[in-house]
Amino acid sequence: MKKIINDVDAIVDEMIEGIVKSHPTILKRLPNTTVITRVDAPVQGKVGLVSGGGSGHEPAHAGYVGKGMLDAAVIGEVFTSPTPDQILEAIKAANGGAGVLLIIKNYTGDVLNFEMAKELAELEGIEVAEVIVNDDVAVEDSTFTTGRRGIAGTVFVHKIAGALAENGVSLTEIKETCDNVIANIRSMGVALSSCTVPAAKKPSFQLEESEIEIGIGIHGEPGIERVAIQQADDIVTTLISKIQEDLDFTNSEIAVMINGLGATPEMELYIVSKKVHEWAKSHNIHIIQSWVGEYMTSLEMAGFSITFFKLNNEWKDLLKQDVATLKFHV
Amino acid sequence: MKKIINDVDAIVDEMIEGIVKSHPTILKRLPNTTVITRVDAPVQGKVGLVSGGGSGHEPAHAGYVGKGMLDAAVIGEVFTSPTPDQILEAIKAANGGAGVLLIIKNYTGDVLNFEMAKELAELEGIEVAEVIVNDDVAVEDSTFTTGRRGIAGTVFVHKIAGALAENGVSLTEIKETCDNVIANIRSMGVALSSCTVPAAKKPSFQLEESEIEIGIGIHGEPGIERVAIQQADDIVTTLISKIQEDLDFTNSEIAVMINGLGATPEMELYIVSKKVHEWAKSHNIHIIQSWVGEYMTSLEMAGFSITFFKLNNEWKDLLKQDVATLKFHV
Amino acid sequence: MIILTVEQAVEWMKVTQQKVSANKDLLTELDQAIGDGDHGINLDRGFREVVAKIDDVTYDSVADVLKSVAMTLMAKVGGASGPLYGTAFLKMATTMQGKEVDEVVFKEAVNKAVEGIKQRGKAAFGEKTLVDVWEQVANFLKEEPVEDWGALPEVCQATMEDTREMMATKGRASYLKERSKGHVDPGSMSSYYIFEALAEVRKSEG
Amino acid sequence: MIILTVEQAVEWMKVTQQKVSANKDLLTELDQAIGDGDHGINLDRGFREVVAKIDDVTYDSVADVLKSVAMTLMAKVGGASGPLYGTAFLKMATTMQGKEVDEVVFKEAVNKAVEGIKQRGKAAFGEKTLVDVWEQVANFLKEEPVEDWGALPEVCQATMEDTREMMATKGRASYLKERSKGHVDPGSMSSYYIFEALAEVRKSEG
Ligand SMILES: Nc1ncnc2c1ncn2[C@@H]1O[C@H](COP(=O)(O)OP(=O)(O)O)[C@@H](O)[C@H]1O
Ligand SMILES: Nc1ncnc2c1ncn2[C@@H]1O[C@H](COP(=O)(O)OP(=O)(O)O)[C@@H](O)[C@H]1O
Ligand SMILES: [Mg+2]
Ligand SMILES: [Mg+2]
Ligand SMILES: [Mg+2]
Ligand SMILES: [Mg+2]
Repeated sequence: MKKIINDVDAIVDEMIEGIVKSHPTILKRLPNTTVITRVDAPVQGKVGLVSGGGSGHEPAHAGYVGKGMLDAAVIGEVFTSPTPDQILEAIKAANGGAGVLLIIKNYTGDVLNFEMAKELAELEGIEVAEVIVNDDVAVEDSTFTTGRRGIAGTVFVHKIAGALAENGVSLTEIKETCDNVIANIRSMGVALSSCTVPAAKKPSFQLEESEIEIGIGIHGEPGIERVAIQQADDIVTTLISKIQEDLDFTNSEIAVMINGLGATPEMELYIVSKKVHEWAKSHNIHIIQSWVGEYMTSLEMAGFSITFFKLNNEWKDLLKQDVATLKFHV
Repeated sequence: MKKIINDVDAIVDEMIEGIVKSHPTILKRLPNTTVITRVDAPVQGKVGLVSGGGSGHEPAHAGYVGKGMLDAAVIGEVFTSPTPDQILEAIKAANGGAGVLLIIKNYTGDVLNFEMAKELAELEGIEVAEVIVNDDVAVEDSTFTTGRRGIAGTVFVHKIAGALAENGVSLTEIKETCDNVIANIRSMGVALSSCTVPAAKKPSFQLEESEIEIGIGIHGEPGIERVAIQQADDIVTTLISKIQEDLDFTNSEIAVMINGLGATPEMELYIVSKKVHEWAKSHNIHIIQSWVGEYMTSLEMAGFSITFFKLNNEWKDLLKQDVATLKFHV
Repeated sequence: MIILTVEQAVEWMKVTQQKVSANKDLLTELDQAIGDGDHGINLDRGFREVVAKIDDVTYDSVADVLKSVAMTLMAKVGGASGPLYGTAFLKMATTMQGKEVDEVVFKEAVNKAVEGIKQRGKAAFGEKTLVDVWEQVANFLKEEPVEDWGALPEVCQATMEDTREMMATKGRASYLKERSKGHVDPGSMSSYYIFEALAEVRKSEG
Repeated sequence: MIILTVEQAVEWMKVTQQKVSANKDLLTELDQAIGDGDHGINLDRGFREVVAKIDDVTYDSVADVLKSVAMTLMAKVGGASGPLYGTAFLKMATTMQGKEVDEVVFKEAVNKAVEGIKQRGKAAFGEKTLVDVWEQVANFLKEEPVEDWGALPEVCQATMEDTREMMATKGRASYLKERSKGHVDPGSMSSYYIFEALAEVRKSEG
């Protein structure tokens, strides 16, 4: 494991320092926390938006903080949900008097810590709502299980919520729209190689030279099955077919995200994107806008995920609305 | 070698198709070429800007095509300069009657092919000028050698030239400013791992589990020396010291680029950026703006490069001027 | 009869920390097999902070010790296990509040802890989580007189071993479905260390 | 006496293509050692196109064949070697224009090719590039009567071997400085195949 780090225990702290030193006109750090906010947070009268999770998924989530998107990102240890005290600080810093929405990815750890923070914030008189993103169709959605995971589709939820908040929409309405948005987003990923949590010193899992893992989670959680490496077009077809099986996108206008997991060259992401566009066309699915790049990574994992987001006219406009973050652009 | 590809001979073609299918409002492909241009190229009366090189460096160069930056990118085979006929097509497509500037990176192949294309274009009556970027201080600059290579600093040249062209500045003046800009840019990189040219099937070079290559080129050309992996701060100090030795940045205002080579997590790039900012501060170098991310990659190589660009007031404004490309944002 | 003094409670946490730190890599490896490979790292960080904290303070009651433990775990562990262990120790502390810790109080405290974890995690016995060990401990304490509590580690170990062949239905391991079988649950393993530490502390000082 | 017919020129390119394709991986490996690992890939692509092209057309003169070769290499190879080989064949074609290829014409063509390459690449003999082989060939042709040209492959091979211990001062290998020693220059190796193919074609038909 070769990593460009200093002290393994200081990685998150040094990364946060690096981010705010690099972009002081957009972002600031709340002193003595692992929270990054807009420089101008809290924005009075605007609903505050807080997201976050373990680190190792950069540019998520600090890359999505800024006008038109998030007010604060809470950053946990690598692949580990942040703690309620930190999330509470983020909520307080994001609260401009109109309440705060927590955008949570559906992992037990994230849900537990964010919900505890929500309770603490409510005790302090802040109105807090939450939405839980669960776009990963690799995992079965059942009331007997933890349910589908939240992966790259979360970025679209940030964008829609951010645009609504900027437009002065109320907390209740934003939450309602986001729940509806989440119901229209589906994703699935594939890994070609593993990744190494710095403190763990060895790779999270092993893949043979010719194996890939279909349905990987963004922390290297296993997916649906291991198969032999295939042609790009076949891998893409497997992923989208599963997405389409879960939610029918036929005759819809959609936004697409082809998200690199860390080590996959952009060249390959565009080969994927070509097939996605061809497949969509032949299935009468209309791609309105595409994002291709690294949006929600898993350290240095090779692989990618595909996200489909079924749009209505309102959401189409919100997606295109101006935004001033480091890593999401329209 | 696991790659997300279909036919190894069709990689570049499929990538180009993927790019233009994904971003049809910004980019288009010249039919039967490996050239990508702005959708509205040629812009009448504006100096046309053409850059390019081998592929495998994405988002360079198609990611920098758009209003305020390049008019056309010519895309070669992986790590192989494009050919004069393709470059000629790009020149023709970029020419809005005010002449065309070629922004070339200093590699024998790139220089030969672009200069041949320049001659061909001149035969067709198009006024063409060229600038050659040579920011890589890992290579000695000597009249007896090929001279320093062009690496990530090239992106800043695109930006300044793009802003000038958008402002209606003439070809001669843009060339002159760019030559001056190039004289004020220095970069150096380090590799933690190799990369595999898809058609070559095996890695371009080998690094031991604990080795890094200081001064790597963006095609995996060797650098200055192989050393044992060190703390991030020490690697950074090595690179910037060499940069500073080559050109004194003390008391200057500068722009910085921390460029990931492909597989290095953004987390690590920001740990690097933290040190760069601290070092600059302690050396009385004023960082005005920072770019941290993947700008000029080497397929799935792990590592990064640091670029310093010494600014004057004019260039500061040009850097910040609006731009509408996929991957460069201000 | 007091079965846990303030000094013992402090010692309990120190021994737990030693066991967790000594087995950090093992816990992480278990979590790599069926989770995301951070459980040992998380708990090592958490219990080091716990010890650093309680070393600095003088406590009046076991409840105060455990409340401090709960707050520290909650603030320093993160992930799923942070809030769950935080809840467990907080519930114990609340139950012990204003009381000396005798057999009855301790049993009740563990019962409340189990309730708390199950409510937070929405997990039941047999879902291959740390709930399995905690609920088994509660059952054992209910049935056995305090003189026999020395057998606690064996009971925990057996339960932890039982998780190996289970299919996980909660937590990150549940994504693996059938493939989660064949691996011990990391949270059950760390819970075993906690109760093993408790037994050792009570034995050495009792 | 005609020493190269149109048929021989076509055959020359076909044999070259076979040699380059058969040694594609070797050429690429040499380039991985001191360059960027694409030389075999580049030339394999280029000469396949050359053969595809000349197979389709009937040519009136050797000059026309070589001009077509030059244009195809220029348009399909890329990198440093594309323009350099393109230039070499273009210069030969220009020199042969309107002439039959006898000993004098051929010598002059190679001389012009060497001049062209050196001018384009700004390289001289002994800088560990394909110039070394081409210039050595020119010298050899100048000194030896056409009857002895069968020794051409050995001459090229020796020159190519000489590049092994040189330090590169031009092209990508120059970045390696001292470390470029110990590896044969890939461009010299491919040039050797070109002249080996020429010798074979002349022998088999001569
Ligand atoms: N819903 C749940 N209820 C009870 N325990 C759980 C639940 N989810 C996970 N756990 C426990 O937490 C352990 C994992 O902890 P840890 O690795 O620190 O957190 P994370 O899964 O967030 O990375 C599991 O081994 C399991 O024992
Ligand atoms: N300036 C030069 N003059 C002559 N030959 C050169 C020069 N630079 C490179 N070469 C030749 O080109 C070969 C490399 O070709 P190739 O790998 O196809 O191109 P690139 O170096 O652009 O990847 C070298 O082995 C060398 O023989
Ligand atoms: Mg975790
Ligand atoms: Mg090349
Ligand atoms: Mg875990
Ligand atoms: Mg090469």
